[in-house]
This record gives sequence, C-alpha cells and structure tokens, in this order.
Amino acid sequence: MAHSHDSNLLLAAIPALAFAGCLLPLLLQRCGRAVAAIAAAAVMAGCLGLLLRLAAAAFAGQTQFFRLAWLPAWGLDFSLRLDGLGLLFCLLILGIGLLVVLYAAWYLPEEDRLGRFYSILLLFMAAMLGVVLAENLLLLLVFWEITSLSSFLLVAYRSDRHESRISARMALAVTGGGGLALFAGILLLGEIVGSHELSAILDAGERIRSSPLYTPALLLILLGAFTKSAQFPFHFWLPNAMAAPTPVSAYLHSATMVKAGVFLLARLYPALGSSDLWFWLVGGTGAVTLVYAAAIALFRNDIKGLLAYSTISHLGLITLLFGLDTPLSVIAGIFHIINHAIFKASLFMAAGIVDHECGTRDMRRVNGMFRYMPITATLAIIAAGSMAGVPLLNGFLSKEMFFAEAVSYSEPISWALPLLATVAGMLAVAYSARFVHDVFFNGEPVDLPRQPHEPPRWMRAPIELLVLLCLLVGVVPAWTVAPLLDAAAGAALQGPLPDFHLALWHGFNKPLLMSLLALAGGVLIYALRRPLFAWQEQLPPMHPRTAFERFYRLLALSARRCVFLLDNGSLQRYSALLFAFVFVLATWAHLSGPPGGGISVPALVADEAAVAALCVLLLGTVGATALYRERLLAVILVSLVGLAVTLTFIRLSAPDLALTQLAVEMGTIILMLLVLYYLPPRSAPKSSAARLSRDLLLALLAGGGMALLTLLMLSAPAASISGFYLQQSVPGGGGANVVNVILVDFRGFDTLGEITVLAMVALASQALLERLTLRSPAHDADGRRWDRDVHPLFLAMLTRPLLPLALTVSVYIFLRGHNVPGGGFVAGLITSVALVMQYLANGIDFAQPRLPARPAPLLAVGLLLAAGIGVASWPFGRPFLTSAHGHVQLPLLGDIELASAMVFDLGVYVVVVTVVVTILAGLGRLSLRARSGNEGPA
Amino acid sequence: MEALLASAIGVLTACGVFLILRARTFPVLLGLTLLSYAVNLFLFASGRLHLDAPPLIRAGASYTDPLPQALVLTAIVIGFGMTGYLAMLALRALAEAGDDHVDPGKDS
Amino acid sequence: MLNAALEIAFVFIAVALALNLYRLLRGPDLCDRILALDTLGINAIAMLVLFGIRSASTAYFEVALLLALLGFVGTVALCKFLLRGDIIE
Amino acid sequence: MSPISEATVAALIVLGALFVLLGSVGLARLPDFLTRLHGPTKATTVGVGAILLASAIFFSSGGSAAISLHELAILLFLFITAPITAHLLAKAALHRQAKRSDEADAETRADDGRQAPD
Amino acid sequence: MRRRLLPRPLLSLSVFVVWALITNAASLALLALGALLALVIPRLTAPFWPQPPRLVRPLAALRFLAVFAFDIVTANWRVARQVVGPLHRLSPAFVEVPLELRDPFVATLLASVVSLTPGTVAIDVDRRDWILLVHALDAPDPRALIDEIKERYEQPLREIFAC
Amino acid sequence: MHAHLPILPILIPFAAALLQMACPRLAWQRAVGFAATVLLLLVCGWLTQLSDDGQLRVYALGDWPAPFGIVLVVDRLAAMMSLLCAVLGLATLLYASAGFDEHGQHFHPLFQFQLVGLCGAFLTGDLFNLFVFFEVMLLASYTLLAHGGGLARTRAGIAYVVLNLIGSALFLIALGLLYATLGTLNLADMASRLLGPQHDVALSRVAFALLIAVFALKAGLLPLSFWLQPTYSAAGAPVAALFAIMTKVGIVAILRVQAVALAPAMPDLLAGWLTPLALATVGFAALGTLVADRLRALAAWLVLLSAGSLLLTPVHASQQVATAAIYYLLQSTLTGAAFFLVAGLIARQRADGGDYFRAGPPVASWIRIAFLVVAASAAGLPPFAGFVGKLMLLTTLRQTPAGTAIWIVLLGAGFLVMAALARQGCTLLWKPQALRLAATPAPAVGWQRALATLLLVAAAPLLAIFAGPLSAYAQRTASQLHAPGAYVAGVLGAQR
Ligand code: NA
Ligand code: NA
Repeated sequence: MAHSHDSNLLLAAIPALAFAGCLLPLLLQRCGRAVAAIAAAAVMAGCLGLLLRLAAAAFAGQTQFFRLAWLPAWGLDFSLRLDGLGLLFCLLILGIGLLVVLYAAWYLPEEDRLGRFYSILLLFMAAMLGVVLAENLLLLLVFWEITSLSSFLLVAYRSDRHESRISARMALAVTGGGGLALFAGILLLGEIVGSHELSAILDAGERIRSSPLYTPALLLILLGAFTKSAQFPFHFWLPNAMAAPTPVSAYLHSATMVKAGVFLLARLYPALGSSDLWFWLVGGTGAVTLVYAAAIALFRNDIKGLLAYSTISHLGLITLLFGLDTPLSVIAGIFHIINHAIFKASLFMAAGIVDHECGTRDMRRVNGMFRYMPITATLAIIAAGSMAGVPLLNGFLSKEMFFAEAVSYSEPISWALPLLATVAGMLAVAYSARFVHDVFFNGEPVDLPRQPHEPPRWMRAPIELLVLLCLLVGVVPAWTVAPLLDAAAGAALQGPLPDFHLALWHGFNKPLLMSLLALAGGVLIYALRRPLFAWQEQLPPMHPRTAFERFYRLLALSARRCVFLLDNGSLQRYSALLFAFVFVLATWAHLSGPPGGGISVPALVADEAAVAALCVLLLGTVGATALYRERLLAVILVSLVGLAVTLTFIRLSAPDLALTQLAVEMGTIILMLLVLYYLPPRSAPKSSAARLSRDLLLALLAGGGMALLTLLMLSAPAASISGFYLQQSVPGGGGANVVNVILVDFRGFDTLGEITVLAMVALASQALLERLTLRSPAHDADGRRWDRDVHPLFLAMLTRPLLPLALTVSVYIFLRGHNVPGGGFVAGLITSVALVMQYLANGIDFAQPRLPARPAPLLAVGLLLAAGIGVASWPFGRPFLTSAHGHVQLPLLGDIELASAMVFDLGVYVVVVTVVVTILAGLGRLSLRARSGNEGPA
Repeated sequence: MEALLASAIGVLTACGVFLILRARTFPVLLGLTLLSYAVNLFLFASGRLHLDAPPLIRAGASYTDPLPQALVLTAIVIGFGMTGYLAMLALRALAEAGDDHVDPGKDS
Repeated sequence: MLNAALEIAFVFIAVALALNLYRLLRGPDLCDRILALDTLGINAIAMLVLFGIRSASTAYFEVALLLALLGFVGTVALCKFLLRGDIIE
Repeated sequence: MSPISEATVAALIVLGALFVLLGSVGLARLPDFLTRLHGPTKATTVGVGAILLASAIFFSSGGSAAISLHELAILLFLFITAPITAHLLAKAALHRQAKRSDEADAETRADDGRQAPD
Repeated sequence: MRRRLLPRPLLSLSVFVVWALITNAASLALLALGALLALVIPRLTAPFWPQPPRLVRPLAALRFLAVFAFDIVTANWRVARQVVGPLHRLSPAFVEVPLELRDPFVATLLASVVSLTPGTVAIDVDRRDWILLVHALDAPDPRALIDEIKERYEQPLREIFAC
Repeated sequence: MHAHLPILPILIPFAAALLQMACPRLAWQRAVGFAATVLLLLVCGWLTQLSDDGQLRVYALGDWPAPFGIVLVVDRLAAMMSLLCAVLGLATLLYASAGFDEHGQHFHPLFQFQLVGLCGAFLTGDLFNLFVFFEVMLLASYTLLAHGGGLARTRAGIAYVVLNLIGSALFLIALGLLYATLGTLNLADMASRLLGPQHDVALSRVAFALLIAVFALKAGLLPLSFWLQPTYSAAGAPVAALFAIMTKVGIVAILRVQAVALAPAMPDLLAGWLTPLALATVGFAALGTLVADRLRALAAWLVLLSAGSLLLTPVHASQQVATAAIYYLLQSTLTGAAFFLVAGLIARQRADGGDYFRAGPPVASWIRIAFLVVAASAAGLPPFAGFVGKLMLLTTLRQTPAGTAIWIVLLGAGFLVMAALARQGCTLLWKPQALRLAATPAPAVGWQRALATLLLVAAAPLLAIFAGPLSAYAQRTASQLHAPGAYVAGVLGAQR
C-alpha cells in the first residue's frame, strides 16, 4: 500500500480522525454526559482544524488528493480529493455538526448518557465527510451506504417506539435501495470510463454521454441521488424520519445527509449533465418535488412535518436548478444548498425547543409562543423569513437567482418555468407564514403538557449563530459567502465561472417582481387557509408508514406464496424435482453433444442361470414395489432381490462382491425387521391418481433412462487403467485377489474412508438412539398376540456351537482374502452376524454382558490399526499407506506370506464387527425401554 | 446378457424411484435399497461383463476388470451404513413425532 | 458325460428354482413364502457348486460356504418377527 | 480325471439335482404348510449333500494331488442350520394357525383404530 | 492341565476339523494355525456357551453318526417317493415324544436329528414336561414312530453325553 | 513431516477423533479437539503458505502413482479451502465447547470426522475418493445435525439424508459412466483422456452432467436445494456455522471439474442452464429471507443465496470470474458462519423467545453490534466483506451474456435481504416485550461463545480491509485453477 507523491496525508487524516473518534463518546460516556459531548465536539473541532489547514489551497481553486491502494484491480481505492465543492460541504458538515452536538447535549433527556448517540452521530459525520471527500466513486458509495446505515441507527434511536423502528426501516429501505442503484450506476460509469476515479470521470463527459450505457448509468445514479435527497416520488421516507430526535433532524434531514443526493448531482454534473435526458429527468423531478412538497407542507399540523416537507421542496428546488443545466443555475443551486442548510438547521432547532418546552409539536395546540419565549421566537421568525425568501435574508438571494434563471431560460418551456417558480415561491411564503403565525401567535396554547418558557442559554446559542449567518449572508454576501461559493462552483463546473454578481440589490427587474408576487400571493393563500384546510380534510389521508408496512407485508406474503409454490415442505416433492431435473439434464447433455456410438452390445451369451437370476430379480423387485404396503412381504421380496443380485455378481465373475452382498443382505434384513416392529401398521392413504401417475412417469423415465444408459455404456469402447492392477497385484501388492489388493493397498485410502463412515454410523446409533423410547406393539399387524416363547430352545442351543464355528470361518475368510474371495470386511460381517445371532437367539440380556460395553474405543482401535499401519511407512520415507509384504520361512511350517495390508484388513474387521453389533444391539435395546415404558416395572 | 442386465438395472431403478416417492419412511427405505442395488450393478457394469473370469490371479487365466468391483464393494458397505443410519433416523422420528411421515415439516 | 450330467442338473435346479418362486409368490401364508425363500437359498448353493464344477473353479466356494453358514439368519429373523415381533429382545 | 471318478461325479450330480428338484416339488405340491415343510428341509439337504460330494470328488481328482474337502464344511453348516429353520418355521406356522381359529376374538381385541392395509 | 488348556475338547476338535475342512488342510502351517484356533476360539467364545454337555463316549458317537447317515439316505428315498406320489395316501400327524434326557442342548441335538431325518420335523420341546413335539409327514402309527425315535436316537445320545 | 504435509489436514482430525473415541470424558475430548484443531490450523496455514509458490504438491497414497493410486493434490485452492475449514472448525469448536457438546454423545469425534471429510474433499484428486469423503462428510453432518435432539432436527435430517442418499447414488452412476468411457477415476487423467479420441463423447457428457448435478445438489442449486434451508435452520448454532462451508464443497468441486476437465474439452456443458438456475436460486433465497420466521432460518436462506451467487461463476472459464468467486466464497463462508453464531447468542440471551422474530428480552449491546456487522455484510452493504464480494461479482459478471439479468437479480436480492434484515433485526433486537416479566438476568454468554463469535464476525471487516492482498491471492489461485495443463502434468507427471 503506497500513496503517490501528489498525495496529501493531511487529507486522509480528516476522515481517519472522524472514524477513529466515533468510538470516543461511547468509551467516555461513563464519565458523564458532558464529557461525551465534549469528546464529540473535540473530534469535530479536530477535523475542522485539519480542514482549515487545507482550506487555503481549495479556496485558491486547487484540488488536493490523497491516494492509497485498496483493491486496485477492482477499481476500489482509498483515494480522496478536496476541492471547493468538498470544502463547502465539509464546512457545512463540521460547522453544523458542532452546533448540533452542543444543542443535543441540552436537548436530549437527562437520563440518556449520550455516548451511543454521539458515537453514531460521529460515525454518520465521518461517513458524510467520506462522501464529500471521495475521489474514487466506489469509495464514495462505501461512505454513502454508511450514511444510510448510521442514519438508520439515528432515526431508530428511540428504538422502543414502534414508529421509530418503522421510520428507520423505511428510510433505510429507500435510501439503501437507492444506494444499490447508485452502486450499479457507478459500476456502469466505471465501465464506460475505465476508471472509478472522479478525475478521470469528470474529464470524460463527452465519452460518457455518447456511450450506449449513458442512459442506464444516468438513471441508476439519479435513482441513488433522488432517494437520498427525498425527491418525488421517493420523498415519503423523510417526513417519517422525523421520528428521530430533533438534533438528528436538524443535522441529517436538513443540512447534510439529504444534501448528499444533490451533492452527487453537483459532483457528477460535468460528467453526466448537458443532455436532454438530464434536463428532463433532473429538472422535471426537481420541479414536481418543489411544488408538490411545498403544497403538502402547508397542511402539516406537526411543526417538524411542515419543516420536513419544506425541506423536500427546497431540495426539489436545488435539483431543479441543477437540472436547468446552465452554469448560473448550478451556481444558484450550490448557493441555495448553503442557505438552506443554515436557515433550515436553525428552524429545526427552534422547532425542537418548542417541542422540548411544550411537550408537543402539534400546531393546533401550540399557539402564542412569542409570549413565552420571545427570543427564540424572534430567531425562528427571522429564519422562517429566510425560508420564505424575504429580502435582507440569505434565502432571498438564492431564490432571486432561481427566479432570474427561470426567467432567462428560453427553450423549451419559456413561459412555464417562471410561473412554476412563482407558484412555488407563493407556497413557500404561505407555509412559512403558517409556521410563524401558528406557532408564535394565533392565540393561546391548548392543553400543553408543560409550562413553556425560554430554553437554557446554551441550547439557543446554535440558533443565534445560524440566524446571524442568515443575516450576514443576506446583507453582505460578497464579503461572507462569495469566496466559498466561487470555489465550490468552480469545482462543480470544472471550468471557468460565468460572470455573476452576489448582491442584495440588482435593480427593479422581473425576479424582484416575482418575489413580490410570491410574498403577496403567499400571504393571501395563508389568509384563505380555512377553506383550504377544510378542502384538504376531505382528501383521503396518506400514511406512508402504514402504506410501507402494508407493502412489506404484501411483499412477504407474495414471497411466502412463491416459496411455498416450489417448496411445500414435502420430501416427495423434493425428490420428484430432483429426479426430474437429473433426467432432463442427462438427456440434454446427451443430445446436445456430438452423436454417441449408439447401442451395439457385444452380446454375451445369457445362460439359463443368468436368466433365472435376473427373472428372480425382476419378479422380486416389481413384487416388492407393487406390494410395498404388505411390509413384511416386501422385506421378503427385497431379500429375494438381494439373493438374485448376489447370483448375478457371481455369474459375472465377481465373487468378492457376491460375498459382500450376501453378508450385507443378512444385516439389512435384520435391520428392516427391527424397524418394522415399531412402525405403525397403518399405511399411508392411497395417493391421488395425479400423484400416482406423476410418480409412475418419473419412475418409468428414470428406469428407462438407466436401462438405456447401461446399454450405451456397455456398447462404448473400453480402455481402462485396470491392466496395471492385474499386473501389479501379485508383485506389487502381494496378493492374487486383485479386488482385495485394490481395497487394502492400491486404493486403501478409500477403504479407510469407508470404515470411517461405518464407525460413524455406530457412533450415530448411540447418539441417535440415546434415551429414545418407542411404543411396543402388543400384537402383530393382524391383531395376533405375540407368541409366549421368547427364546425358542433349538435356536438358542444351536447358535452356541455355531458361534465358534463361524469365527473359524471368518478367520479363514480373513486370512485367505488376499488371495481368494474374502477379506476383512466379509470376515467381519460373518463374525458380526454370528454375534447378532446370539442376540437373536438368546436375547439382549444374555448377549450384552458378554461383549465389550463401550464400542467407541473398539472402533478407535480398528481405525487405529488401519491408519497406524499406514503411518508406519513414514519412517521408511514412504507415503501414507505404503504396503510391504514378504515371505517368512519357518521351521516345519514352511513358507508363510505376510503383508502389512493384513493389519489394515484387521482394522477393517474390527470396525465392521463393532459397528454391526452396535447398531443392531442398539436397536434391540429400544424394545427393552419400550417394554418398560409400556408396561411399567412388570 | 447385456440387455438382460440393463433391463434389470432399469426395473430396479424404476421401482426404487417409485418407492422413494412414497410418503412413509418404510417404502422410502425399501426404495433406497432397490436404487442402491441398481446403482451397484451399474457401477459394476462399467467394467463390462465377463463370464468365468474372476480377478484372481492364476496362470493363464483371463480376468474381468477388478477396479469396478472394488468400487462397488466400497459402495455396498457405505450403502449398508447409510441404510442403517436412515433406519435409526426413522425410528427417532417415530419416537419424537409419533408417526412415520417423511416430510421435514412446513414451518421449520 | 460330466457335461451332460451338468446340463441335466442345471435343468433340474432351474425347475426347482421356478417351483420355489411359484411358492414364494403364491403363499398363501407368509410362512410359506419364508420357507420358499429359504429353499431358494439352499438350492442356490447347489447351483453355485455346480457352477464351480462346470468352470473347474474354486472361486464359487466361499459364496456357497457363506450361504450355508448365514443363509438361515434371514429365515430365523423373519420367523422370529412373526412369532414375537421383536427379534432382539 | 479317471473315468470312474467322472462317472461317480456325474451320477452324484444328477442324483443331487434330482433330490433338489424333488424337494422343491414337495414345496410346491404338498397340501398344507407343515407337510410342505418336509419337502425342502429333507430332500434339499441330501440333494445339496450329493452335489457337494460330487464337487469334493471332482476337485480332489484334479491335476494336482491336493484333496478337496471344504465342500464338507458347507454340508456341516447346512446340517446345523436346517433344523433351526424348520423348527422356527413350524412354530411360526402353528402360531399363525392358532390365531386363525379365534379370528373373531382377535378382531374385538384389535380396537385401537387399526385400519386394514389398503 | 488338560482342562486348563482345552476346557472344551469337543468344541476344540470341531473347530480344528472345520478349519481343516475349509482350508483343505493344504499345508502344515495351516494345520498349525488350525490348532492355534482350536485353542483360542473356544476360550474366546466360552461365555456364550455357559454349560456345554460333556462328551463321555466318543466311540458311541461315531456309531450314532453312522446310523444317522444311513437313516437319512433311506428316509430320503421314502420321502422322495411320497412327494411325487399321490398325496391323499399321506397321513400327516403330530406326535408327542416324552423324553428322558433333561439336557437342553442334547434335546436340541435329538430334535436336529429328527428334523434332518426325512419325514419328521421336530417342532418344539416342552421344557416343563420334556415332551418333544414332532410332526410327521406320514405316520399311520404314531406309537411306532415314538419308539423308533426314543430307541434309535434318544437312547444313544443319553449314553454319549451321560445325561 | 514436510513430505507428508498434504495428508496431515486429514490425519490430524482423524487421530483426534480416535483419541476422543478412546475416552468419553468431555474434558479430555475438548482438550484433544482443541489441540488438534489448533494444530490443523497451523498445518493448513503452513500448507497455504507453501503452496503459494505455485507448485502442485502431489501426495501419492500407498506410493502408487496417479492415476492408479489415489493422490492428494495441493494447489492454492485446496490449501486455502483447508485453511478456511480449519478456521471455521476452530471457531465452531470453541463455541460448541461452551456446553453445546454436552447435549448428546460423541459430538467431538463426529466433529473431527466432519473436518476429515471436508479437508479430504478439498484435497483429493481422485473422484471416487471424493465420493468417499463426501460420505464421510455427510454422515458426520447428519449426526451433528441431529445433535441436541428435537423433532425439527430429526425431520429435517430425514429429508437431508434421503436427498443426499439419492445424490450419492447419482454420484456413483456418474463415476460408473466416467470409468466406462474414460477408464480412470483420477480427475487429471480424465482431463487428459477427454482430449484424446478414444471415448464416447456423448456418454462422457452425460457422466459429467450427472457429476455436476451431484455437486449442485451439495452446493444448493435450485431444484436440488430444498434440503438446505430446513437443515441449516434446524441445526444447532455451531453446527450450522460449520455447515456454512458444506455448500462450498460442491461449488469448489464444480469450479475444479469445470476448470480442469470441462473447459478444455466440452466448454458448453454448463452453459445455458447453470446460470438461469443459479439466478433462480438467488431469487428464491431472497424471497426466503422474507418468509423466515427466525434468525437461524434467515441465516440459512442467506447461505442459499450466497450459494446461488457463487453458482453464477463456474460456467465462465475465466480467471477474473474465478477470482471474484474465490473471494466471495471466502467472505460468504465466514460471514454465514458468523451469522449462525450470532443467531445462537441472540437465541441464548432471549431464553424463551429464542431467535424467533418477536418481542423479547434485550440482548447485550455487543451482540447487537455483531449482528449489525454480519447483517450488513450479508446484505452486501459496505464497508464489509460482503460488499467487496458483491462488487467483484457484479464487475466481473457484467461482461457475461447474462450480465444484465445477473445484475438485476443480485441487486434486487440485495434489496430484499436488506429489507428483511432491517425488519426482523428491529423486531428481534429492539422491540420491547409488552409485558416485562420479572427481570431474570439474561443467560451468560460465556467467553468461549463470545470469542468464537467475535473471531468470525471480525472476518467481515478484516476481509474487506485486506481485500487487496486477498484478491491478489484469489487472483493467483484462479490463475492456477485455470491452468489445466499444468494441473494434469503435475498430477500425472511421473507417468507421462
Ligand atoms: Na398553532
Ligand atoms: Na428388540
């Protein structure tokens, strides 16, 4: 990570300090509210100090950079820039931020320790600084989304309130969703330009506008900007976000976050502006928002609601100015950003004081406040005057500039724009008048929870400062705001500024006439408020919050429908889809490739035995399927199938498989019977005809497919690696039974995995069957009581000699397995079946105590034998599982062949025996519990 | 012989699939057993079919392909373990739910 | 001579297997079916041994041995199931 | 292989197969379960025995001097296990027949909502 | 000493014989291994056979085996004819054979012999009254069958195992 | 030991499992488990570092060369996945050792076997051996899923087991077909034989299609993925967290098979169907997040969503796409796992309320912050790793034919997930209980759970901060993955 030489570390220090500092209040909150507040203010002041050290160059029109590689291959780098536009916004963010910190310390209730509040506020501030300082657009997006997240936390600050939570979610959904669109737009922009760095993008305006991706990129980016700046029709989240504490509203929802959207317009104006699409989209949206929100603002009864809609309207105005797409209109837009931030922040704070003092913000109850808090009222009235565009105040100046632009704009809507501007101005005057009159005058307050009076001195201080700014800028703009505006406008336009003149008096001209008209019209509208309010009362009420909730519920409901349409929780459905999918995929894969070899089977003569075995197989299979409801019969038929498979294996030269299949078959039957005993005799109701035909169709397709695949496979040319095994089995593996040598040597690792699986089944049997109790049926499926003879004598007696003899056989099968069919696995199965016979014949009470109590150590021993002999090859410098074999000459006995693979096989043997006995005994033990559960201590 | 084996594999698969699509644990268990027979035979057949040629090294004999046999053996063993596992799971479900439905439930 | 004898024997065994199968499918009782299955297994031993003779191979021996040693386990388990339901108690 | 042993083997094979067949004929033909039980458990055992004997002679008289006795082990195991299966099958059959006689009684006992399998 | 080394001589012998049979007694090394197994396996499995009967008269046992083999062959021939012959001539019957021996294992041996001899199946033994329940395929004279079983089989077995 | 390094990630947990099986005392099992998992982590770290030299390390088991014997093949991808597995293993083991392991028998050995299966599946170069390790992995997971008991787990377990058993059957069919046409089981050998003339191409296509279907089943591709959500949401928190890597086994297998065998020989096999289905999976999972009634279920849907997103990548045999896939895989695994652990903590603190989306007692604020972090990362919000992953996916997939559709679905899904997380998170963490019951102190979290959770949650910012070097590593990994010639030569080197 390195930064280039033109990189200014001080620039990086600003967001770094901000982000690092945001933990400070949380850590210090136990020292008291004041300390937390001071910490927050100190962080902001620190940032401001850093900024001021860089300000001179920015004022001089220089752009300063900081670059740090982050994810350069993907266009995301930690690169920052500070130019006039960034400087302006930084000053707003930090300046108003400091005032809000001060204000909040007085505003928020005493019991709040403020640490969390200031931390989130600082996090937000840091992210805002990031947004305005970002040189890399993806980095801008990172900070952009952090502002969404932190504002979510701030709006939901009083998280125990239902409306706070919904409002916060709504804000997040809209701004976060817009963020996603912005993300896409930035990526497209980066794709057009080949870089995400602003320097490159701002230089590539022509290329961008001529790209086919321009339209989608512009749409997506505007979506991001409009949602953030609450432009119609995405404006609805902002009034609801007033559920946030007032300092938050003052900061986020007037001065900073909502300005991020218009900041983006200003930032990208050189790259995206100057097109018809830009004009219509940006200008149109701004115009609609301007008028619509102003009209709504008039009718709000909540003070913050009125201010919120007024904010939306002003944001619409700024957007409209950017949309007008002339250098002067851009300058006017930036100027209005400054002015609006100043007067609106002070208005929100004033509204907060009223709320704080009265306990309500309802203008129908809050009246005549001028008498109770004359100073605050005076300040608020001045700020409201600025909002209305009264001369001598800063709002008047930017509004004049807007009017001038509206008048001078010729094509294509020469008459409409001045009209719209005037109407909007009238509405602004009207709602400002309402705010002033309805709160501070208009008779006596109604039923207030508290007795209002002037707020604490320091709570009012921020407002005083801001209102002073309103006046200063309004009267002497050239001495106060002009340099900043020049710098910012220069950065936004990326070129020479047109000639413009900030002054209070431009002579008697059309804009002034429009201003006067607006003032008069606005007062008139407010005077006619009663019929208007009555008319508004009749309109259907709008509750964005409930609508949002309803929308979410609808979304969730349709999601539920969609999900359940596919996933109804039925395993049969899952399996059916699986089979169908695989069938289609395999068919497609076969047909979409080059034609295969077709079916040309090298017909092997089917002798009578093979025919017999396969006929038995077919009969058994179909029978078991057709009669699966007769469960015991199905078990008998399936074991018949197993026998047939065994015979098939042996006929097709696979004696080892036959042995294994046979031995496994015994275990399977016992297993199935053990399960069958407990299963309820009742079968599922017959499936519907549709289900049945679906299943039959799938079965036929699967079966037909497999049969066809088998034929194709047997027709394909064969060339395999098996020659190696046949060749190496005796010399390399020391055994003549190639299958066994493969299992314990060539592919012993597979076998190790396989016995691991088996060992786990044994562990699982203990884990799964632990403490399980089942109902023991008192009679069989036909209602017959069970026979009284628990352990038939002949069976019990004959299994006694059978056990040692079976062990003898398993020793034989084990030892000879390397050369003839057999091996540790089959030997293990023989032993275990013989042991299970002991359970079957003599019962669990007889067999259990005679066997090791805990299987886990035995399993470990078996696995250790197999893996241990594998590790034993390490000292000889050979890899895991390298085998050794040789011949030993013993006196009298002659030549004895020994192979390390035998130890491996012994491990297999031990595991198999332990596993089978553990599972079957575990299942058997169920009945003991079942019985005692059913009959009590009988 | 090949055609016979192919049809056996086909029938085993078809029946296995049909049973797996039933709603109770027992037929599903049966179906998986049948399907695993089919699969084992199929995997076995991948070494092609040979009569009287077991892969036991003797003088002057011909041998069938031993590798698929070793694979099938592993598959049989693992299949047995899995059948046992499913059986235990079915009993556990029976103990906990009191029935032998296979559906995982709609509200999990 | 041996080949002729083997041919005859195979036919006999095949018929025997067919008869077993008939009984297995026919029933009527489950006991009949189990008996038929058991017999089928024993007849299969005979067939395996005959195969061994025909191909002069001992590769079939182990399977036959195993079938003799363990073939009855299935029958026993099925009978025990009919008698007691619980086969391991 | 000497002609005598070949003839012996051939005769034993045919004889054994015949007994196997007869056992299965009995299984198929005899009228009720207990009589059917006699067929296979007897004739089959001897039939298999003869075939095993044939195999023993066949492999003992092969080229190598080795004798082949392992077929007898098969026979031994069959002799140990055959009575067990007969015993249990008979018991099971008797158990199930006993029920048949008091079917009605059982029906009244089977009162827990059991349905006939459909 | 002998008892400690070979607690179950008969079983050890059986193990050795079975080993010798299945391995075809192919080499001395294998036989030595068989001997080892004959020593080890009975010990290993001893807990599963709590009270084994003791073979008292080995020679009588050999004679018994000869009789048994002869009976199997003759009876097989008889039953084979019955199976293919007209079925209505058969008179199947349950026969209850009162036993004098009291050892459950020996009773089981007797039952096995009865079952393996064609025409009869030992169904069960009543362990309270020691009555062997036999089903015969064709027993026009049950009395004769009872006597035959007791004389030809039970008596020698009691001698052999001294019970 | 250096020479045997490739097998140690398999043998270490294996040996640990044996030691744990030998003695059932929980203290012993925990100690052994920890020691082994830490050792595994070190070994995998070492292996990852070694393998970064770009050499293929081939370990021939039994000293039999490929393709005759089984070989383990360690390249960057395999080493990295083993390391990821070890990290996840350590965190989840730590969490489980705080008491979850007491709820049934044999938790510890099964846990170690699960690691054996995972590492084996990542390391093996032999497809049948991969089947075996899949079975090891699945069986361990079946039982770990059931650990702790309860009907929901058993029911989910049945569906999980049955569908995966069908999957195993398909795997064997695919292997049979592959062996029948190509005559080998080693992936590298298959790749080289696929380029030769001597095989039935049509059948090889079917075989690979089936193989991919099996991997897709494990990975969670839509019509095969219905087992995933109920299973993951039923499992206990540490188990579900460990499961977060299980879908990745399938995805890595698809990436590997595609890069080594399919891209050179039959590049069109995945085209046309995988991307639409992966998109459907993403959409389905996004809708699922709206349906979830508890945090764990939501987390399970998120796992499915990340699986769907990842499945968009294999079809493109491009290093750039694979780089994005590898980074996304890393971050989604760790974030997904962290999500489950956080859900477990929340459920624990809320006692009766569990992690169901309804009012309940408050949870500790650090847990809320942890939730915020993992939720933001899961929704793809900056500044966390989820955002970086999404950035990489979106950037690289934009150039593909379905680029626009992919963008719409991924961004739309991100929006739905954000909405769902915001709503349910609010309810879960902020909605106060209407009736404050007598204030019983929230159950203690315990340092193990806290540490384990923080370890995984920290991944979300850390993977983002170090996105540069990580993506460079992913880039190297991808370039090695997409050099099939070198792979084949490396594995079969001794032969050819
Ligand atoms: Na008022
Ligand atoms: Na039982």
